[in-house]
Amino acid sequence: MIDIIFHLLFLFLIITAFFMVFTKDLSNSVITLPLFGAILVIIFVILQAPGVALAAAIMTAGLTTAFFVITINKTEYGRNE
Amino acid sequence: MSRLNERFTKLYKIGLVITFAYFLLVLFYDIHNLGTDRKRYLSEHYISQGVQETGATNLVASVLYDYRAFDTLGEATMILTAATVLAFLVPITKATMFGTPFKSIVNQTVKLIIPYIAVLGAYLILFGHISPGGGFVGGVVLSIIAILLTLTYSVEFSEYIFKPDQKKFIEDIGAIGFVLLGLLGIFTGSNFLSNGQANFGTGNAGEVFSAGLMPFINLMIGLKVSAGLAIIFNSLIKEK
Amino acid sequence: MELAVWVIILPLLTAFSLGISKLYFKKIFFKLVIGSAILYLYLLILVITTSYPPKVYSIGQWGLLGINLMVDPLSALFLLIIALLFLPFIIFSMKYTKCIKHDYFIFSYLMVAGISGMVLTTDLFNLYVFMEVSSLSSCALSLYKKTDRGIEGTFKYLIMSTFGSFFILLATILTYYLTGTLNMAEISLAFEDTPFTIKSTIMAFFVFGYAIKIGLLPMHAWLPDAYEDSPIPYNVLSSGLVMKSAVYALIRGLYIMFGIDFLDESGLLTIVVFWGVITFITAHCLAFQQSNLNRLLAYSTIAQIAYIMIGLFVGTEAGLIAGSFHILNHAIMKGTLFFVVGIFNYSLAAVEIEDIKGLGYKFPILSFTFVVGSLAIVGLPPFNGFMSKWLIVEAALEAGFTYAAFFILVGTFLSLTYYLKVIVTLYTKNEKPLLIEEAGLSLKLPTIFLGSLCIVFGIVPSLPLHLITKIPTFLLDNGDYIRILIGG
Amino acid sequence: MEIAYVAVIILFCLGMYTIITKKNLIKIVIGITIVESSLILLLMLVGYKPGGTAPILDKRYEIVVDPITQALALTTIVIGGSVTAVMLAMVIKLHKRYRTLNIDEIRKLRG
Repeated sequence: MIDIIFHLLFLFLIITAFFMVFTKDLSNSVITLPLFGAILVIIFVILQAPGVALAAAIMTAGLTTAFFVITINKTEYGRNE
Repeated sequence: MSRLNERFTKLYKIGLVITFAYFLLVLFYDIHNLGTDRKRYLSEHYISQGVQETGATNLVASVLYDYRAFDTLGEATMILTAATVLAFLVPITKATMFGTPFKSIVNQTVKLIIPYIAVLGAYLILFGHISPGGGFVGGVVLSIIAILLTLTYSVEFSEYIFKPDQKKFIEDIGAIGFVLLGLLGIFTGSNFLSNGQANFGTGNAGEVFSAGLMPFINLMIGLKVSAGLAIIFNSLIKEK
Repeated sequence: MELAVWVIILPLLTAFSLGISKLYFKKIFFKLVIGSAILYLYLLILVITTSYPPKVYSIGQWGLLGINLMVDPLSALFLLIIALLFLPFIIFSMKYTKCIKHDYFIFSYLMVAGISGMVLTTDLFNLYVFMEVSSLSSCALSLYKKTDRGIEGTFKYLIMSTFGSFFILLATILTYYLTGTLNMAEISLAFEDTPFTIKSTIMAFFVFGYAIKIGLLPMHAWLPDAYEDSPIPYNVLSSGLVMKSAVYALIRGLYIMFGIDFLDESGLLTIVVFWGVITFITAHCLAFQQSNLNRLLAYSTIAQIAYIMIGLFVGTEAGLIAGSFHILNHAIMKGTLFFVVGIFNYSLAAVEIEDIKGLGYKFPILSFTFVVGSLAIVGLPPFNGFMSKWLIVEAALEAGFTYAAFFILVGTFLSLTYYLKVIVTLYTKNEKPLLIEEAGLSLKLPTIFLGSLCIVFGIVPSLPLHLITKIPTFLLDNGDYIRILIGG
Repeated sequence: MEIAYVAVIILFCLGMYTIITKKNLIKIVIGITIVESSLILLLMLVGYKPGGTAPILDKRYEIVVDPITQALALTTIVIGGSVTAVMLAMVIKLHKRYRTLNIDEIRKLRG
């Protein structure tokens, strides 16, 4: 049973990554980043790595997304051309 | 003409990436079925004698803060460099962030949540060598308090509560504290950053004050990372 | 031997205490910077002199379980370069940087700590961590002026160096997967029985990752942009140390982990020599069309590092000695050139070559140092550049790379042309009055010190050579390096 | 287990493709985050032993997962996080100066 979940998770991971790269709208790809991070965290938990799952949950899925949202806000907010 | 040129460079790059992907696939395939007799003596040693030598039940913390503490020193300077770069890049005239006036509900909940986040962060830092977590993760959790203040109230309010000078001071104190703890090993006669080998009283494995200097190193790194990431977040918000 | 750790801890402690002195003790800033620079110089000299029978210093007394530091003659050479370049850099940038000074010196001390960490460690992942520290702080320094072009060039520099670090990290993870350890000596022992294809692929990842950081041919576009609008004293350290630390990490990684016979057998030596030849030919041609002084010197750095790669990858003992000697000489020569350009920039904001027309008569000593530096870097007889270039040509001929030797001579004439272009504009008459801000002694002293070093090492090459001739003993046959590291 | 290595390869090459071909600055930084996550995933796979338990030895376990790769992964995550923060700060500065996020236009405006 765990193998099916494992394969589905990796499939979903790859789909999210492709979606993140090939969407036209920038905010779509930035919003998908925490989803990508969350799936990664689940995979780390299955691979028996709690410390890394915690760190990845906070750093890649949490803070880096906050930095991306700020950058998007500052660049699109100020776009006036 | 540039349309064709544009298409050609795009195809050339796609081809480059696909050949590299095939190349990696072959490499991983070779490595994977080669790996029957993988030599793992270093991790076997850490697993078998890790708890006795360093006194920390969380082997990841014992590797991070005792066996390979020098990596952690390098990594702590990484966060300090990133925080100093971002604090240095902030222009004099600060930019105001999206000024969505939150209702009082959000303000109240933030006021209620903050003590719990502080307790969680302190738990993660102090129990770093027993349960998963440790200096870095606990520090980031603690920095979420300053980030929540900046988001819900405003940068000025958050700067009023945690003054930038205080945050910078805590960060430098954390960094110097970490190096001084390392130097403690030298002063007591053994090498730099020596914790398990220099009989700092590893105590019995399960308790909080058990792995020699590790709780203090965790504390120092926690302070440093929390102040550093608060500085990073605030200067990114003030960035114009 | 425990001084080796202080070489890394002292700059870190100074950087952190500078951070605190910025807040509360503003008065002690000047004394702190100069005092720790001098203490650091003294410490480096101590470590270099006691470096010959290399001893191992294990961090945390864990022996082979933890991370070990080792001062090998090659790392002693790099510590010598740090010693020669860092104090002039500090004195020069005391006066040069007009705006905020605290952050500038925090970044420079962190960069030097990163580089000395890279140079001393024998652990693969620790090398990666300290390389990241030194590249992030050198990016911080390179965007210090916050000009538009500066930030754009630094952004490209950071993207390319992170891209290179990913390949190095991939190779480190795969070596750990194959060998189970991260200590270079144990890796080379455990690499004996890995099949040829896997070993050469991992070597290819290392070479590709470091080639991006060194700026070999296809990946050199980011280097001139990063040098264009960055503070000139940083360019001295960057071309003298940051690029060379990538060369050091490549040499240390390849010669120790894979061994010279595997490099030869896998044909890497001929590939890198050919790669170096193409790089310095294109670099010289591109340098010829430059009008900006910084970009011209940046292209010349790419070419000189290509010479170093040829020297180091010829594979013979003479080649290693020649390459290492050229590392030292290039650091000094490029240092003088950048310092003189820095003084011209400081006194009359000269950026293009036309701006320094006729300065030969207003700054007689400085222009003479510039001429000395450029003739040395071209490789004319009385100066140190000639000594090391001649040794490289000799080693290339001896090892059978005749085309490399021939192209080095062609390259010498190419570089002569564009340096002559600068010297000629320096000494052509210029009528219009120039408002000149007098450059103080603290700017002139480092330049003259490095310029005189050019001449001294040219006339008396045995001074640095007695340290450099010990280098191949630990690189060519990595046996005794491993014996010391494992035995230690 | 093989799909994990295949996923690492696909993510690594996808991130590399984004860095090379994409014109938007923020997409390039997203590509770097993808490559970095794939390397951390590779680190976890290298250290995984089937049937192993997490490296918290409060009781005796027979198979324990390799703690070294988890320590390296923690270091890589923090390094990647701080480098991404610096890159994004530069992206904001570049956008403010050149009013665009397209890397070709920036090169043209650079003069």
